[in-house]
Amino acid sequence: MKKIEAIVRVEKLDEIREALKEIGYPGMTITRVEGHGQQKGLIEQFRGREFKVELIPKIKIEVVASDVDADKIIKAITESAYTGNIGDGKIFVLPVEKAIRIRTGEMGDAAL
Amino acid sequence: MKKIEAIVRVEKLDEIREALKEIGYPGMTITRVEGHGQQKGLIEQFRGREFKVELIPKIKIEVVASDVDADKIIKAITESAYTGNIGDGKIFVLPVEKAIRIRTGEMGDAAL
Amino acid sequence: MKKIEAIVRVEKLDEIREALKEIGYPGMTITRVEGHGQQKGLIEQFRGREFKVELIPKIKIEVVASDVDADKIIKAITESAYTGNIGDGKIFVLPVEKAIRIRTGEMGDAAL
Amino acid sequence: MRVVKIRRGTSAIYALVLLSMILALVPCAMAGDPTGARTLKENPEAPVNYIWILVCGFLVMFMQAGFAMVETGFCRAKNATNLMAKNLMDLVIGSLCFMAVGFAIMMGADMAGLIGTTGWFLYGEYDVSRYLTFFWQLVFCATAASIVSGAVAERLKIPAYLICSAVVSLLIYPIFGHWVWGGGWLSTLPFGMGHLDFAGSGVVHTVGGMVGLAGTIVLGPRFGKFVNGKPRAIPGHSITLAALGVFILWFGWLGFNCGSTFSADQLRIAVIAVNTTLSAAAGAFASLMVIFLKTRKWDVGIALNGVLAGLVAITAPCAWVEAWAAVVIGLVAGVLVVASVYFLESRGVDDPVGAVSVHGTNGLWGLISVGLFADGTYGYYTTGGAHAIGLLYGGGAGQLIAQVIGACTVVLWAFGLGYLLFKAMDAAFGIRVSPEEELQGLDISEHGTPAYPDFYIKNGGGG
Amino acid sequence: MRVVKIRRGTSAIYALVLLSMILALVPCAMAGDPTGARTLKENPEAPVNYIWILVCGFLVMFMQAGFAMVETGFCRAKNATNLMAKNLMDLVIGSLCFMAVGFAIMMGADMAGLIGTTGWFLYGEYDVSRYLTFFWQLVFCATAASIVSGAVAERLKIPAYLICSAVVSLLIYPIFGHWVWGGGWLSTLPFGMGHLDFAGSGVVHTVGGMVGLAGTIVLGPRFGKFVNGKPRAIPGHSITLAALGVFILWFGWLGFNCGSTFSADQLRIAVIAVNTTLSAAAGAFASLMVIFLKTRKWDVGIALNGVLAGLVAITAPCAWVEAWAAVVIGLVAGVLVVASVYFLESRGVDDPVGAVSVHGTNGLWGLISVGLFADGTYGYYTTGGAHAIGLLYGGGAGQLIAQVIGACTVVLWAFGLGYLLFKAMDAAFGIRVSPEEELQGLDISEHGTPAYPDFYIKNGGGG
Amino acid sequence: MRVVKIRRGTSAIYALVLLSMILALVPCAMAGDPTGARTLKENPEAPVNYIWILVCGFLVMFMQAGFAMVETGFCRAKNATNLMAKNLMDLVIGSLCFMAVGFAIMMGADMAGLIGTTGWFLYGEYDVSRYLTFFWQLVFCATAASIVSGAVAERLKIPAYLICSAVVSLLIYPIFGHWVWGGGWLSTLPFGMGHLDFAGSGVVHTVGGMVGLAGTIVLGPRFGKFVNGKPRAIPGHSITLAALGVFILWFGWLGFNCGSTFSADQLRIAVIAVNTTLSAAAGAFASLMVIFLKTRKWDVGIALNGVLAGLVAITAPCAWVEAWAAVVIGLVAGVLVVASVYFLESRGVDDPVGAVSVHGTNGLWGLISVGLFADGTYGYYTTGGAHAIGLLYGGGAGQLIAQVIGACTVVLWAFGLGYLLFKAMDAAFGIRVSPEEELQGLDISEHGTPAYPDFYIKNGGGG
Ligand SMILES: Nc1ncnc2c1ncn2[C@@H]1O[C@H](COP(=O)(O)OP(=O)(O)O)[C@@H](O)[C@H]1O
Ligand SMILES: Nc1ncnc2c1ncn2[C@@H]1O[C@H](COP(=O)(O)OP(=O)(O)O)[C@@H](O)[C@H]1O
Ligand SMILES: Nc1ncnc2c1ncn2[C@@H]1O[C@H](COP(=O)(O)OP(=O)(O)O)[C@@H](O)[C@H]1O
Repeated sequence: MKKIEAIVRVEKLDEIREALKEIGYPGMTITRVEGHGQQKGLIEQFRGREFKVELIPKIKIEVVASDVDADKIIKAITESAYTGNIGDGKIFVLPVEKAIRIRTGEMGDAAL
Repeated sequence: MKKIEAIVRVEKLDEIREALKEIGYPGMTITRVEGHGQQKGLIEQFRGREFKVELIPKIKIEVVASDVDADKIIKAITESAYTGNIGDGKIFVLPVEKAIRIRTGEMGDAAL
Repeated sequence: MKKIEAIVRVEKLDEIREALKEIGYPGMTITRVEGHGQQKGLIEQFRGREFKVELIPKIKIEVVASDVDADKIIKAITESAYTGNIGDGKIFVLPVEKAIRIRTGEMGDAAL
Repeated sequence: MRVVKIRRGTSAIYALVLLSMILALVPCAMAGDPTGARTLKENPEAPVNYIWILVCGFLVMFMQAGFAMVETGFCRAKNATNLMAKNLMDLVIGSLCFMAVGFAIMMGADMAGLIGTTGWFLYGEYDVSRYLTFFWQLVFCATAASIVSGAVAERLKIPAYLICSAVVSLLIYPIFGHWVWGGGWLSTLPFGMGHLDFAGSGVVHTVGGMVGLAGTIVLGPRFGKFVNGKPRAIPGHSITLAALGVFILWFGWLGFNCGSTFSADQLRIAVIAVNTTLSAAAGAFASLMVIFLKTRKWDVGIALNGVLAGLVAITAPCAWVEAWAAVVIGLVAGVLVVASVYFLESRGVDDPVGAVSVHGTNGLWGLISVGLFADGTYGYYTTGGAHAIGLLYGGGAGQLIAQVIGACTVVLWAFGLGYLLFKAMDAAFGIRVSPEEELQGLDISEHGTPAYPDFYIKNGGGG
Repeated sequence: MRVVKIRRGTSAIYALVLLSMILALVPCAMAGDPTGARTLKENPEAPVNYIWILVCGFLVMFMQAGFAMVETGFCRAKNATNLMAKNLMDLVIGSLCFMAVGFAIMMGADMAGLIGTTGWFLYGEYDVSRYLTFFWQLVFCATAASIVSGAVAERLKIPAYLICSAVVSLLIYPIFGHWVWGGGWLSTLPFGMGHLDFAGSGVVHTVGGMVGLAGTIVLGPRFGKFVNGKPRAIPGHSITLAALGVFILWFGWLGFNCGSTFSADQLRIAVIAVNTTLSAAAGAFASLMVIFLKTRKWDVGIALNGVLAGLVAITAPCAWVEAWAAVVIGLVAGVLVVASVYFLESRGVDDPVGAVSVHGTNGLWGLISVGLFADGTYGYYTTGGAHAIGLLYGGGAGQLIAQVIGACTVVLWAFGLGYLLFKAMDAAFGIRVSPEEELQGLDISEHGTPAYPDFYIKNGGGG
Repeated sequence: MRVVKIRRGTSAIYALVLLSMILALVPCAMAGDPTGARTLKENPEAPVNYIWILVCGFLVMFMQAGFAMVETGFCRAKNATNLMAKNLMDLVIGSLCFMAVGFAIMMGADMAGLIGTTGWFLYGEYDVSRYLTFFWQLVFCATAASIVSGAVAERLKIPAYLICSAVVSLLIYPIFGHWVWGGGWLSTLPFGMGHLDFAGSGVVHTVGGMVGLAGTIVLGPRFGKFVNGKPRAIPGHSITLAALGVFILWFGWLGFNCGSTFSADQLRIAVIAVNTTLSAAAGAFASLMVIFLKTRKWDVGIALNGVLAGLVAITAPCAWVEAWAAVVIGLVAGVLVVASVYFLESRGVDDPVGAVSVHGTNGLWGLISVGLFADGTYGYYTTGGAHAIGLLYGGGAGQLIAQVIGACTVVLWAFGLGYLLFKAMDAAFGIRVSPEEELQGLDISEHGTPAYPDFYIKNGGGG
């Protein structure tokens, strides 16, 4: 199994979920995070003074999937998260050794 | 070492912590997340109109443990997080290569 | 590639970012988390009654880096996050199999 | 809310408004009573009236805080700064524009029952009673302007909003206000006692609601409001602040309605206070129950709208009806506001905070209700003279007709001008922010200032 | 707070309340003065009194916003919508029920010193002074009802709360109010000047606090409040809103106490304003210092409770004491509120916002303090007649006895009826939400509406 | 804001303040009118004045809520509890200290034009009019004390703040107040009508602002405010609460300015209400536009500061100028506040909420503007006597000179004493929290109570 971690634009979340729905709507967990990469910040202002916010709000989407499903999911996310501008985000894939569904005790791919 | 990631019900956090305390209260990190799996949403309403919230607040508990302790911890979480209803959540186990305690520089199991 | 997960003090974030800037300012993602380890809590009070908050706010910093960069980054974080008091936090290192930059489709080290 | 109109000796009719403005500036400041000493001598009871009107006026001014809180509470966190800006700036722009032009149009010397023509920039008499009238009218004008922001929330550009506030304060509100309260044609209709609107269900609330309706129609719905044509709820970010806003409005409204006697001698103020409170309560009760029967949930958001619906509806009749009628008016208002929200959404109209249903729809109901429930015990802002009497108290249909005429007029006037205004602005420079900005929230793109930078916000704010 | 009681010509004693209600509806509306013209003629000074009472009444109404903010600020985010619903609905239900029945019971023609019996549904005289009295009594009644919500917060079902609000407004408050302010038996006790409660430490605050105490006892503590029998703190979700609420309450309380002269002619209002402010300040100071000495932290939550304790305590004596006594009364109140909070928790009682300690305990202290500190310079809502004088000013124990009798009565009455009410409801349909709903928070289960959907909430809200 | 000074028969001059305090306590309570019956008989119009002053005083008290909301909104979430504590405690400490000593110094029998010397602890006459005066002065004093908290926010220790509040209420404010309003030397300057400050631009706002400036200078900037000497923005945690606070302040300010006639007979109150509103609006407009031209963003934070700048500036001249002048005064204030914020930051001064620029700088501008714009239609809190007339109305430079002298005096006095005070405290026990506590936020270290425990906070709060 793989854990797919995608860090994407906040505004893209709904679109990505739609894309994932089309390929079977896998279970997923999302987290509000902040980050920076190439995109080095955002100018805000407060009471007349501008300043740079270096950490920009992003969404982290985590999907644990079987090895076979992983590529499909990565593709769906990559396409739906794309705008072409700096800040589109990244996808990381990590190995997962075990998965358990608490409700049933099912393990492995059956638990996803 | 393993990283145990459990995604559980918000209301169950205290109970799970109690269960973990009993087996030695390992260090842990928790994160507020949202997710969906089998549980496809929650009906809320606003100013007279109902709507479905597809992403339900959950708690992610992360415990990095030595290979020997991992199973004990998984068992404690599985049992204490259980209600039997859809939405109980999942546990994923990932391999961890290194652990360092910043304060002392200790590494490996000693750092946990 | 490695994923470096550092759980550090909230107040140390700026200092750590400065330290990382000096070694090339890698992309990073941060998450607000709560945790406990050796540090077992904080005394707060409300309307005349004291109580212990067992889970203390912390920051999780995630940096995915090439195998070669990883050690440099770990060192930078370890040094800048250090105070010597209980609660300084931990660093975990996990293997990463794949990395993709959504904007360009670049993969592997090039995507970081 | 009517005021003692200050008619000057002149009866000249100016051919052009512009001309009149210039001419009005020619004569030196006319003899007034800037210290108030003469006024006091002539009327030793004046202080009671002054402090009553001022205190009630302060309360009306404070309603701005209520509007700001309700609107922001019912919208998303990513637009909270934007709503603060709009609610602040309509008061600011409104004050300055109303001083410059609006007040002259509304309360200046009447021309043909259509428009007032004197007193630009408060020029003319320097007189305490004139300042008093101006203060009262000013806070009312600001209320009308403020209503619009809720309907156009979360997508209208700031410059378009500022222009809209200016036009409402310069023209739309003062001209209609002149017709009803400034001695204009609606007040002299040959039915009943002429069109009656005690504290402004029509003049203030329907005007604001209709301009808002025009705005929301021209803008179109927010991104995500309709999915495949079906309306979705977009929950607001703070029920707490919304409720606080409603409590503030209820509080301020007591000043709004009771102060509209424009005189403390009218002991009828006690009846007005009771009616205002009972109608608000009845409105909340009805809204809450209607939705409870539908969804089995106690929907506090709709109950808050119900309070406001009851308050808007009782605003026109508050001085002319009995307590039981106030309860009935409020109950109807509470049902109406729910029906109106559903109806507008079914027609694809997206009014984020329910401003059109609260102020527009129930403003009209308030006007009509005068024609039904006026009980014949109170007159035209005075205990003397003819007393208003409605259909149910055997007054015949006369008053009702006058009310319906006024109601139709306000819809045509305010919606019409509002629509033209928004369409014109849209053609000129585009009134809606870009889709990216809307998704991100207006706070960052228009103001550079997220409202809650220390908190994690689930919607928008990102890059 | 007493009001000029409107006694009608009738002295008949009705055998049954129900019968009386029906009978009262038979005669046509009696001759009153609906326009206020006659009242004005008879008393040209009436406008000053009217605007004073109305403005103070508006302030009292605004206290609802204060209660809402304090209670929500001191409770968790997952129940914030629920607290808004409760604080809104007690005003709504209270207004409608008090109009229908409560007012008649409280201020109608007295029957045997026990109960008023005329004026159901405001039926009867259509008169400005009656409406004025009604408005004033209405906002007071709503205050009493509102206090309960804090004590039963975070676990009481909405329907149980609505019924409780109704019963308080229909019976518990009006009957006790009748005894003290409506010419009932407590006001005519043969000790001192009879039981005295200037603005309602007992009638409003202790009544509310005691019903709340009954509610919290029947409900039992919130999940997690006691761990192995030891009380735990459950911090509220917004100190900011709690503080805002306290400032609003302090502001409104000035109207509450000063307006209770029910007449602007009583220049004693200046003394009342000073006393109210000083007692509030002293209460905050005492609470803050007591806790500082204990924990070495500046506990603003307890200081906020201290303000309210000082305000509640000074409510009964505010017109009868000097400034120094107000400071002493406030200091004692500030200590008492802390002691009461600790005491109740030691007995296993969970009062989430401290409502019982603030309103119940200190309401009693306020009543007692009249018997101690009344300085013999002011009478029964008038400068004439006998002047209230307490133990410390050489007035003997008479007044103190009257105060103690009233204090015991209010505890028995309000706690007793409240307890019966909650027990009965609990037997009938269960007044407490399920443990799952409590853990998740009442906002979602009872209302379907989380208060802050755009923010991450640490407690509850999940599924 | 001036008050009828209560001069006692005594003209003795006490050598020492301490001695005077003791002596003042020797004579028994002098004959006053504690019931108000005699006052009413002598002046049947008194009730109107009493209720006017009380209601306006209530509004001034409510400004505390406004200050609390603005300051917390403009600071970070990790210090929100701390700001609530400070804003509450300055009112608490201020009330108690002003009662004990401040009032006697400010309004007691004058000694050499420098200081009042009678009435410690409100001892002396027990009289309704004295209580009335005390109430009014008390809420003004609390306002001055409250201003300081914004300037020293996010780093000052609580004990230092409490002492500062006490010293402001005991000495700094009352003595300067005595000079201007208590019959002291500034009020009798031989230029114009002496130094004029209608409602306290100088006495209240500049005093508060200058003490705040001293505090922020002694404290030094917050950690992170200047990076390599360049100022950084540290955004506040709630634009919503900041805006609410400004609306509350605007509302309260109407009472602050209008009530300062200390009499309802002065119908000039209508002019004051208009001027107050227009200046606030103009201030917001100017600030908003200045920043818009600079950054192309609609900066609502600065517009909120602009409102307050306009309000502070109009406070001194509000009764002496025409509407157009109020607009000009407000426009200048709006520009000035921006310039002042930039200037102070360029000098390394860190004033988290802009309190010095709003209250200090614009307080001075308000004083000056009396000398420029006073229009010769109103006198010294009365319609009779000499009328104030400024440079632009042909009154010559006399009034302007008096204003400049007063302005210089307030700067020297308040900044000087403030600086000494903070320096002395710093030497004695260190007034600034430790760097760790500052990073973590003062809420946890000083109070043990995070303001928003249910939410995730981005800054501080950790361990
Ligand atoms: N090396 C990395 N490790 C962890 N997170 C990263 C890394 N690089 C980027 N990110 C995350 O991805 C987000 C987008 O990165 P960015 O470089 O701005 O996007 P892009 O390269 O597509 O323009 C960042 O805000 C950060 O949260
Ligand atoms: N494949 C997955 N990858 C990541 N997170 C998941 C996945 N499946 C479920 N989750 C997380 O687990 C939570 C509970 O899942 P759900 O299927 O509702 O529980 P259950 O199967 O026990 O009824 C979800 O809300 C989501 O956060
Ligand atoms: N075994 C673990 N697994 C996951 N997170 C941990 C673990 N141990 C500690 N942490 C995280 O690290 C933080 C700091 O740990 P702590 O033991 O207090 O620090 P230190 O050991 O440096 O004094 C904790 O709050 C928690 O978030």
